Parts: sequence; structure tokens; C-alpha cells
Amino acid sequence: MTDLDTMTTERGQGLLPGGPGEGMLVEIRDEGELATQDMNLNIGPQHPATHGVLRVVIDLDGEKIRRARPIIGYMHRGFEKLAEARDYRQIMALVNRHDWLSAFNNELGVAIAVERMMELEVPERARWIRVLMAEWNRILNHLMFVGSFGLELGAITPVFFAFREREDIQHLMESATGGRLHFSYNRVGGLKEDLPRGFLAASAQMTKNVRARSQEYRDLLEGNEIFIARTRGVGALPLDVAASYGVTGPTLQAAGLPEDSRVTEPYEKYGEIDVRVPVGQNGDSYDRFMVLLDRIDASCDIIDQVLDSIPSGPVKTNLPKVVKAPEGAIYVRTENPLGQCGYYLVSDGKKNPWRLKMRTPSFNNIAAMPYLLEGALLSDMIAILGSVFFVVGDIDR
Amino acid sequence: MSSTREVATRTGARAAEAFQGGSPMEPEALAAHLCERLGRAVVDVTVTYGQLTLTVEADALAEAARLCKESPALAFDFYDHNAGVDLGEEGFAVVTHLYSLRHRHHIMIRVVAPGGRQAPKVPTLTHLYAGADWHEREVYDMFGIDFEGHPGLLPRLLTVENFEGFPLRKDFLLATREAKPWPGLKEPKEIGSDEEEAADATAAEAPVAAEEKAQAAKTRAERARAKAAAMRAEKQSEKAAAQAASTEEAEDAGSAPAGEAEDAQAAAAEKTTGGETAGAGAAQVAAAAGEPEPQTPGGAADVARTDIAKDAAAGAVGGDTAAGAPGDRPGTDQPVHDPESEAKVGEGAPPVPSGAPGPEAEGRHGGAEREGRSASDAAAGGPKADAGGPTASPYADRSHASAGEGASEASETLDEVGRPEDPRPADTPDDDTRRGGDDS
Amino acid sequence: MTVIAQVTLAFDSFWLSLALNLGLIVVFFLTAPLVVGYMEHKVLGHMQDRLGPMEAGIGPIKHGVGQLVADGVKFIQKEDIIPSAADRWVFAWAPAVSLVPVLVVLVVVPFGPGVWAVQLDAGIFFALAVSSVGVLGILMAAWSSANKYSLMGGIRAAAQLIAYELPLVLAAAAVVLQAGTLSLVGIIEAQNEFRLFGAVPVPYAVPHIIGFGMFYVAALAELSRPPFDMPIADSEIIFGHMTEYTGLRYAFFMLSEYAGMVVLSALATVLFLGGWYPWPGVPLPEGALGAVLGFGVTMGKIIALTFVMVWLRATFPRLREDQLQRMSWLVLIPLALLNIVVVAVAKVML
Amino acid sequence: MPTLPKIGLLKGLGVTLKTMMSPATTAQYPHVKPDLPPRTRGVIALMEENCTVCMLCARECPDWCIYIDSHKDTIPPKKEGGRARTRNQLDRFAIDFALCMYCGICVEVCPFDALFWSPEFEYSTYSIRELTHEKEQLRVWMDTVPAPPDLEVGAEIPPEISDGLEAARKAAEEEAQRLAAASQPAAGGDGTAAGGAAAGGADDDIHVEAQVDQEVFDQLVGEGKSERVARAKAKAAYVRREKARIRRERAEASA
Repeated sequence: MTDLDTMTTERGQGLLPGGPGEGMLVEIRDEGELATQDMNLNIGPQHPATHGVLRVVIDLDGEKIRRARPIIGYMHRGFEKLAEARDYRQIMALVNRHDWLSAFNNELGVAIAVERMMELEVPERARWIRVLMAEWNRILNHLMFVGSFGLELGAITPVFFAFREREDIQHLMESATGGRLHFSYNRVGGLKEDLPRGFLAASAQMTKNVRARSQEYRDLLEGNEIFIARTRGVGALPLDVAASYGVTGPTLQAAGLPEDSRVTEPYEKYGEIDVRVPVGQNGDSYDRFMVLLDRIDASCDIIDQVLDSIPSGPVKTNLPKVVKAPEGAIYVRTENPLGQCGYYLVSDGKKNPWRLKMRTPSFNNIAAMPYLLEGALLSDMIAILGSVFFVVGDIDR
Repeated sequence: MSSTREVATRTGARAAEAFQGGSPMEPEALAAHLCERLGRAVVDVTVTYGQLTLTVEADALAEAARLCKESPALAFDFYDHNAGVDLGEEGFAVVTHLYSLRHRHHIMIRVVAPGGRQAPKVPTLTHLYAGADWHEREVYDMFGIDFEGHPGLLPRLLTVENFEGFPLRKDFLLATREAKPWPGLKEPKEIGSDEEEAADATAAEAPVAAEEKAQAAKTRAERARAKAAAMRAEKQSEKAAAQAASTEEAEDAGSAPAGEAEDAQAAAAEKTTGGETAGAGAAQVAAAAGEPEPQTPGGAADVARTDIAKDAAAGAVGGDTAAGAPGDRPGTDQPVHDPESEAKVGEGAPPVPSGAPGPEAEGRHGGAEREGRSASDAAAGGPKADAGGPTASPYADRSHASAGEGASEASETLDEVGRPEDPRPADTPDDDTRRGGDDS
Repeated sequence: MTVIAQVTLAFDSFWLSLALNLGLIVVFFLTAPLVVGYMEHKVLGHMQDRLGPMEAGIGPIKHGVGQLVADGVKFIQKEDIIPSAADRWVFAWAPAVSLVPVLVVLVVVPFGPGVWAVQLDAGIFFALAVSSVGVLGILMAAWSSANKYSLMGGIRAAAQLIAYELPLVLAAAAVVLQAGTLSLVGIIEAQNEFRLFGAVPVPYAVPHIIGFGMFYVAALAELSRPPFDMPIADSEIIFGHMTEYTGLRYAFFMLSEYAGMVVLSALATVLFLGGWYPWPGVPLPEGALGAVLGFGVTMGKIIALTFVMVWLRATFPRLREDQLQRMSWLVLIPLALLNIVVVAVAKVML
Repeated sequence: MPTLPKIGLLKGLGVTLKTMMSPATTAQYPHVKPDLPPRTRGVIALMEENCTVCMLCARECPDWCIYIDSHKDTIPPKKEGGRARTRNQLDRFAIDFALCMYCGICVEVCPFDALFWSPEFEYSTYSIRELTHEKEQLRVWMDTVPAPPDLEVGAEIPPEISDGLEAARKAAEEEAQRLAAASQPAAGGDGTAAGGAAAGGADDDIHVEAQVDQEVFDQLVGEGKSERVARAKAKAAYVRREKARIRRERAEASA
């Protein structure tokens, strides 16, 4: 029995040099056990658990994972190359597609980068609305993962509940942006257009619903003994490892660190409202999931604050016919739902960027996957994959 | 499980304390701190938008990163990302972005990879940061920069294993833009200009076609000059007869825009391999030239506009039609500057093959750009100089802008070739039709 | 099935009656799973804030009544794919092997007074023995599919079924001890007579609450229903032993699962819920009417039990294989043994 | 080992049971059409009459999915000695919705309101070729274009709209003056015409210094109109009232 425990707890240190648990993988093998032959199992790219086309090649000893190798790039579309051939307005329509669950946040980063370079004065109202939308989008995203995580662990109901809420919120955002998934509502220097009549009231109502319903997820999963048994202590990611992999977002916060660029380096209006950053203690799957749930409520709080303080006025600035960022380089990071999304924009003063490097959260988070998987059980792999929340497009860009 | 929970909690709790309660350093302070330790290895320190970019010698990168990670005052424990940047001729740069969870300050360590474009090399950081692994593999995928000491850059991370070339290098062609002609290229067809001409006008990217066009343009230029001389005389008399009073205005009204038209066309020609978009550019800028005097008696400017547009566009379609006898088009004798503008197309043409990177221009990106720049400056200088009167100035800007565009586009990968600077040329057709609409 | 009685009386021909009985059993075997399946469709749907199937219907009756029939038709039309690397014959026969035992068990299950095909004195013994044959089919499928996922699923299933056969049998054994007979009919009658503390008429579920719970959990595990569906955990190993199956053969596996739900619920009904008696001590009218009512009562109880199965599926995540094993060997089996001891003692004392 | 079932499991069972009892939120799509907001980016509609072949959409399109063919027409001079004009004629306008990524840039950049978004979304086809909608089809979509929604309270009226309002107002005034002028000679004729003429004519020489009518303004703002609109309307209201008053006085004086 204890052996089963160690299977799920001890961690190999394949990639991390000089970390705390170096060489654990070797120690697990106890002499007593029969000689076994590892089975090479290819999970994905079309596998229910790797929602998307992530592929993980694992070496199995029984059900214990000896080695795990994530293989990515199936959805690589060369965004950075495409961006170099397009002007900033067109990039807006491209950039929101890599992480298709947080389109608005994606656009926001680029918009802010260009605005800072051009030293544009973005209208107050636009900046508040950006915060509002960003938070709605965050909730959309988190709901998705709350559902899918349950689904992967075999609890099939939460995902349907999640989509119930998502539909409502999507309809709300669609009424403002016209899109259900790819909102493309940001523009350099503001927003596409102002909100439709009644949006703010609807938002206020919606936060109430979401809060009420997020309780259902808690009832379904939070206290559920089976769920706890499946996730507690599974895929625990120590902070130092997380840091050296550049892991961010709920995965980092679950490890106990309130690192969130909305707080540490507030952009737009986050500095003027109080942003609660929920954290966990163990950094295991359970904490990651709970942090995600808490973030939904936190976002609701933010939205309420925005609704109280949104001013009237224009949402656009008058721009030259062709937007051109001055020569130079800038790095802008925004707190996307899945973690920190960074945009390193190098401009040579033309209407399209000379280089636009996008640092996506999922890429770094999945890079830590071998560390998390080695020594886990096959079933744990599902719990880990599901709780290191990622979008394949966000990995591959 | 219980054991696990304790283990995890311990690590979690311990780490959480260890990673909090630091004090951020100002970029300048950071720079100073590192400079004194790295000494002459630091090539350059820039602080833009409050962000520190420290350029160091390639071989000092690992040392710099180690310092950043280990010295407690800096404690850059968080590996954010690294980005390759194409520097043109100098080769490539790699910008490594580190962050400190404890102190919450950033640093970007920039390294210009030695080895130029052929064999760029940069030391790896995988021994310091586990996260560097994938990021360096990505940079290798995209730029072919070799990270010395990296556990394994192959198989390729993001592209397919047997992918040829390095996509993010500027000389790598963007296939999607190669595949089909740009739909935005077409201009409204002239009356009488027939289909296939328009067709090959759009699909003209082959360098061969470019040279032919250049030649055609040259010859056309010669004929045009002759014609120009004849016409000028003719026009002088004609003008004198026509409007005794408003000669002056008409004159400099004509001349100022003429200047732009030329330059802008030079620029347009600069940027395109074929003459076609030069034609387009000519059409619109010349039209622009005509704009400032809507109130010109008899709308001479208007006629001039349309004719120039026709000529230039026709020149785009094919040398002969363009250089064809002026008689077959009404009122060709009116404007003096259009043959000259054609001439400019001719002169503008020769630099084209070098200026705009055709397939053969790969890898000569830097050179191409510098030419482009100078050309654009020249072009820009012109209209700025003789942009006559407040009415003319916006168009002066415009043609200037377009010239700049032209140059920029010239420095683009081939996928951009053949795209006129986006919305601008479209304006004049608008104005055209708008006016037309009002009258009819 | 009351018909059976009369027919047998009329013709008094053993073979004819047997044939008729078996025929009716097969009909029941083909229809009952449809009912359960439809129930699962709708209940699951509404528990998840959906409607479930709404279109396919029989005649004017919509609400997806005909969904499973339509599915059946679809399965028949589908191509029957056998992987080239597969062991053809084993692969082809596996569904039958997992299907037949369930059918056979039905033969001995009493659905009402006189409503059974065959009455064996060792009915419960026979039922449990046969029902555990089904695992062979799963193993055959898993092994012959030449698919790693199938193999893992098969191995999980085997381990699981072995682990849960024990609590199942032990729980039943306690009841047998209590009733003093192996015959299912006998158990029902004994239950009818049973009085708690000699006074309160209750089904065995009450005194055997632990046994009942164990039997139910074990049944879930045996059927690999959630939360014990690791053998076919779709998010881990695609569909376990059924990964490579298509069309009719796949339909057979499905059928055997749902028929299995019916059968095990029926056994639970007989063992713990007093069979066809609405409540111990409440007599049913004689003859055909009584048979019909009894059948209705039994079906009602079966549906109730299967409903709970669906309910659990809608609510709970999936356990992990090792946790499942631990639960069986460390919790259920000791508990079951203890249960037997207690029952034995009580039996002797009272 | 997994903790034995406790309240946690029962809670979950409660939730699912409760949900089963409450009505489902499913919408029976083919039977019940979704109500999509007017801004929904479903399909792009073309108002051909407005298109001037400026090529802006085709050029700004990020993935080159708009195809435009056109030619120049010469319009013969209307009066003798006038000059011929040229205008662009649209021959082909096609959007390939198989390529389109529904970013809306074309709709945004169109300077003459020739392109609109329609929430219509049911145009899936069996062949990808049929997803290229020609201008006839795009014109059909035009009928499904809804009116844009009002803006949220506190929003600034976009210039194009305020300009439009301004233009409309001017046009109305000119029309009024024209009518007035036309009906001048008929003054003193039959009563109604005379009355109208008198009113119309009288208006011309009444001059009222426009100023904001505070209560109207407050009321409008209360209704959620943006200040700018409210002020304009308030002024208009004030002027109207003043003119009416003056007219009344004059009528009394003349009577």
C-alpha cells in the first residue's frame, strides 16, 4: 500500500538540476519488486484527457509513469511571423486566437504594448471597460476548466453546469463585442465601440448568478471525498521549481505565492481597485482547482467594483490613419486567466511590428509537465493535466 | 496520501515565505549593480519605458544570469522567457527576460549572437533555469540559433521534425502571402483595358517580369521625355490663350503637385518589382496632386487627374499602352506633368530589383533596407520641400508617408511585395466617385 | 409471464414450456435494458440541467423514447471493424461471452409469484457464479484487441471484478445465512415471514443495512459503473476493453452492461428488498393478478435501484484503481466477514 | 486510503437531485431560434449601392478573403461643354467565408457604410466553394441586418451618428425653407395654406437666441441621454417654444 502512496508522492527530478528531490525517481525502485518491462504509451494528440492536441509520450511501469515527454506544436500557426506581415489593427484580430478561452485578455496585452510605445492617452471609460471585460473573460475561462477538470476525473455534471453559466456570460459579452469567443473588442487607443444599453445592469445581475452558482461546484466537488482522494497531494509543484520553469497563474498561486501582475504591476485600472489573489498551500491538484474556484468569486468582486466606478465619456482616441509604434522595444505582461501572458514588441517605426514575441502562460506551465508526471500514476496524470490548466493553442501559438 | 500532503505543505509553506517580502531595485540600480560585477562584459545598458535591457557579451551571458539568480539582492529566480530578434545583417539577438518573485523586478539580458547569420551561437541557461529548455528550443526552431551546452535542441519543438529553414528569420518567405495575389491590388479597370492585362498586372512578382518592366519603363521614360518637351511648349501657348488671368495659380498649382507626383512615384516604383503598383501609386498621388484646386476653372485639375491616373495605371498594365499615342485619350495634351511622372516611373524602376527583395534578394535584407530608407528619405524630402500651400500639404504628407511605406515594404519579406501602402491609394478613387456622384 | 403457468398447464410439455419461458426471458432481456437505458438518458440529462434526447420517438410519443431503438439500428448499420493485429476469433466472440452470462442469470431470477423460468434450489449460488463469468468476455476483448489501452482496461477490470466478487458473495452469504435457504424464491418467502425482533416486519435491507450497502457497492464495481468505472475510464484509457469495438459487437457490450444493471438490481431486490412483496407481510392476490402486481413491484424496485446507480454516476468523480482495491480489501471484505459473524451470532441467539 | 463517505458525497447528491427537479435550461435549437444581439458577427452583408470600390476592405482584410472586380465608367457631361466624369462600377464583390475570420475590420474601415454585420448564421454548406458569397448573396443578407443598439448610459455619441443627425437637421431646415419659399406667393390664399405660409414665412424673420432649457435638459439626462444630446435637444425645445410664443403674440397683435 505504501508503495502505492510513494508512487503518487515521490517525484523524479528529470529536468531540474539541484532541486530538493534530485534523484528520487531512482530511489523509488525497491529491490523486492519483480523485474518489469516499461510500456511506452502514446497519449494524444487525440486523447480525451489532453483537451486539444497535446501529446504526451510516457513510459509506464504497470500504471506508474517512469518518464513523460510532452510533444507540442501540433497547432503552431506561426503567429509571430504572421504578426510581422500585418499592421496593428489586423494583429488585434490574430492575437486573440491563440488562447481561445481568453480572447479579450490576449488582445489587451498587445493594445497596451502599442499604446505605451505611442504614449497614447487611453480614455478613462475605455480602461475601465477593459477591466470589466477582462474579468468577464477570466470567469468564462475558469468556468471552462472547472467543468473540464471534473469531467476528466469522471464527474460529468460540472461541465454542463459550467457551460450553462458560460452561455449566459458569452451572451452578455456578445451583446457588447459581437463575438462569442474571439471578441476582438480592443483597439489601439481604446475599444471598438461603447457598451450597449443595459450592459452594466446585466453585468451586476450576472455576478450575482455566478456567485450563487459557483457554490454548486463547491458542493459537487470541494468536499467530495472521492474528489479529494483523487487530487490531494497529486502533482504537487514546489515554488522553487515553479519559478525556475516560469510557471504562473493559478498553478503558481496554488503553491502559496500571491504573484499576480494585476497586483504586482497593475495595468489599466487594476491599481485603483482591490484585487484579491487567492492562494493555496500545497500546490497540488486540489489547491489548483480551489484557487480556480476562488478566482471566479474574486473576479466577481472586481466586476462589482468596476460597475461602481465606471465613468462616462469616450472610449476611443483619434489615431493617425495608420498606427505606427515608434522605434524601440517594450515588454508588457498581463495576467491572463491561465497565467502571465507577456508581449515583447520590437518596433522599427513601421506600421507593422518588427518582432512580436508572445510569451504565453501555457507554454511555461506545460514545460513543467515532465517534472510533475514522473512517478505519478496514469490516473494521476489525468488529474495533473487537468489541473495545470492549459489551452493547446496557448502552448503552440 | 497523508505523507504527501505533509511533504507538499512543508515545501509550499517554506517556499512561500522564501519568495516574499523582498524590495524591488530601480532599473538604474540594477544596471549599476550588474555593471560593477560584470565589468567590461556589459556592452550597453538601456532603460526604456522603465524597463532595463542589459546588453552583454555572448560569452558573459551565463555568468550574468548566474549573478542575477544567485546574488540575494537581485534574486532573479523566475525565468520568464527569451526572445530571438532578427537584426538584419548583424545576425540575431537573444533577449532573456528574468523576473524576481521575491523582489518583483525585471531584467532583460540581451545578447547579440556571434557568428552572424551563418552560425549564430549563444550559451545556454538550462543549467540555471529549467524553464530555459523549451524556450531555447523554440528560439532554435525559429531562428536557428544554436545554444551551446543545451541538452538537446532537436527534435524540433514547435515545427515538424523535418521542417526546412527557420521561420522567423526575415529572409524566410511567408507562404500564405506567396500563394495568391493580393486581392487589394486591383484597381478599377480602365475603359478599354482588357482582362488579361489586368490579370498579369496583379500576378507580377517574378524578378524576370520585374526586369522586363524596368526596361519597358526606361524606354517609356525616353519617349515620355520627348513627348513632355513637345507638350510643354504646346501647353504654354494653350494656357496663355485659355486663361490669361489665372495663369500663375494654375502654374504653381500644377507644379507643386507635380513634384510630389514624381517623388511619390519614385517611391512607389522603388518598392514594387513590377511597374503595376507604381502605376497605382502614380495614379493616386498624381490625383492627389490635382486635388488642391477643386475650384480650378473648367476643372482642369480634375481632367489632369483622371488622365494621369489613366496614363500611369495604363503604364502599369503594359508599357505600350502607356506610351501609346496620346491622341487616343481625350485631353492628354492638357497636363504637362504626366509624361514626366512616367519618366519618373522609368527612372524609379532601375533600383527596384535590388530595393525590393525578390526571391534572389534573400539574406541581403539589411542592404535592401538601407537602400529603401535612403530612397524613402529622398522621396520624403521632395514633397516636404515643395509642398505648395496649406491645401497641398496634407497630400505632401501623404505622399511622404507612402514613400516611407514604400521603403519599409521594400525591406519586408517578399510576402509584402506588391502591396501598395494600404489604405492610402484607395482614397483618391473615393474622392473621385464622391465628386462624380455629386455631379451626376 | 403469467402466461407461462397456463401454457405449461395446458400442454404439460416440459420442452414447450421451457422454450416459451426462455423466449420470454430473451424478450425481457432485450427490453428491460432499453427501459433502464432510457431512464438513464433522461435522468442524467435532467440532473445535468439538460433535457436528454428529445427527438427520436415512437409515433407521436417523442421525448427520445425511441432513442435507444434508433441507436440499435445505427449500430447494426455500422461497419464491423476488426483490427488487423487483433486475434480475430477471440475478438469476435468476446461480446457474446460477456453477454450470455447475464442472460443466463435472468433464468433463475423470480420476478413475481410464479413468474420465473426455472427455480433452482441453489438459485443465488448459481446466479453469483454465472454472473462472474462475464469478466472472461472483458479479458478476451482486452487481450485480443491488440491495443494498449484495451489491455490496461482489461487488467483493471479483472483486478476489480476479482476484488469485488468477494464482498458481493459475502454479503449475499449473510442473507442466505439469515434466510436459511439458497433458493431465491425461498429467500423472498423467508423475508416475507421475517420480523425484526420478532415484531417489526421489515425487508432484510434493514437488519443487513451494511450487507446491502456492500452488495450495492460491489455490484457497481462489478458492472464497472461510476464511480468505479476505471476499466472504461474514458478520460484515462480511452474506453478500456471496448476501445476497438464498433457496431453490433460494441452494442452487445453496452447491452450486457445495462442488462447487468437490471440483473444485479433484481438480485439485490430479491435478497434485501423482499422481492415481489410490496412490504413483508403484505400479501398479494392469488393467480394472474398477483403475478402481474408482483412483477410490477419487482420492476419498480429494480428501477429504483438502477435510478440510484444513475444518480451516483451523475454526481461522483471516478476513484483510482489502487484506491478501489484498497477500499475492497481493507474495508469491504473485513466488514463483510464481520457482518457474517454478527448475522450468524444473531441467528443463533434469536 | 480514501476517507469513508461523509457529508461531502451527500452534498453532491443533493445538488444533482435539486437540479433534476428544477426545469432544464436547454434551448431546443432548431425549434427555438436563439435571440442574438444586434452586434453579433454572424455574416457580412453588402449594401451595394453604397460601395464605391475604394478597395479599403479588400486591403485591410487580414486574410485576403474579399475579392472585388470593378471598372471605371465615364458619365457623359450633362450640359454642353461640360466635362466627362468617371465613376467606379462594381462588377464583383465576393467574400470567402471559408477564409474569413470574422474580425470585422472590413465593416469597420468601410467609409461609406456599404458593409454591415448580420447575426444570421445558418449558412453552412456541403461544399466549401459555396461559402464564397457573391454580391447578390451579400445583398440578401442585407435584409437581415438589425438596427444598432443604443449605447450604454454615459457613452459618447459616435461622430458618424452625431454628424448624421446634424446633416438630417440641416436638410430638414432647407426643406422647410424651400417649402416656405414655395408657398410664399400663395400667401393670402386659402386659409390653411396661408396659415402654413404665415407660420413658415413668419419663422424666417423670428430670431431666437438659442439657450439650454434647463428642465428639459435635466429630464433628458434623467432619461439617460448623454449630456451632449440632452443639451442639443433642450436648446431645440427652447427655441421651438420661444418661436411659438412670438408667433402667438404676433397673431394676437395682428388680430
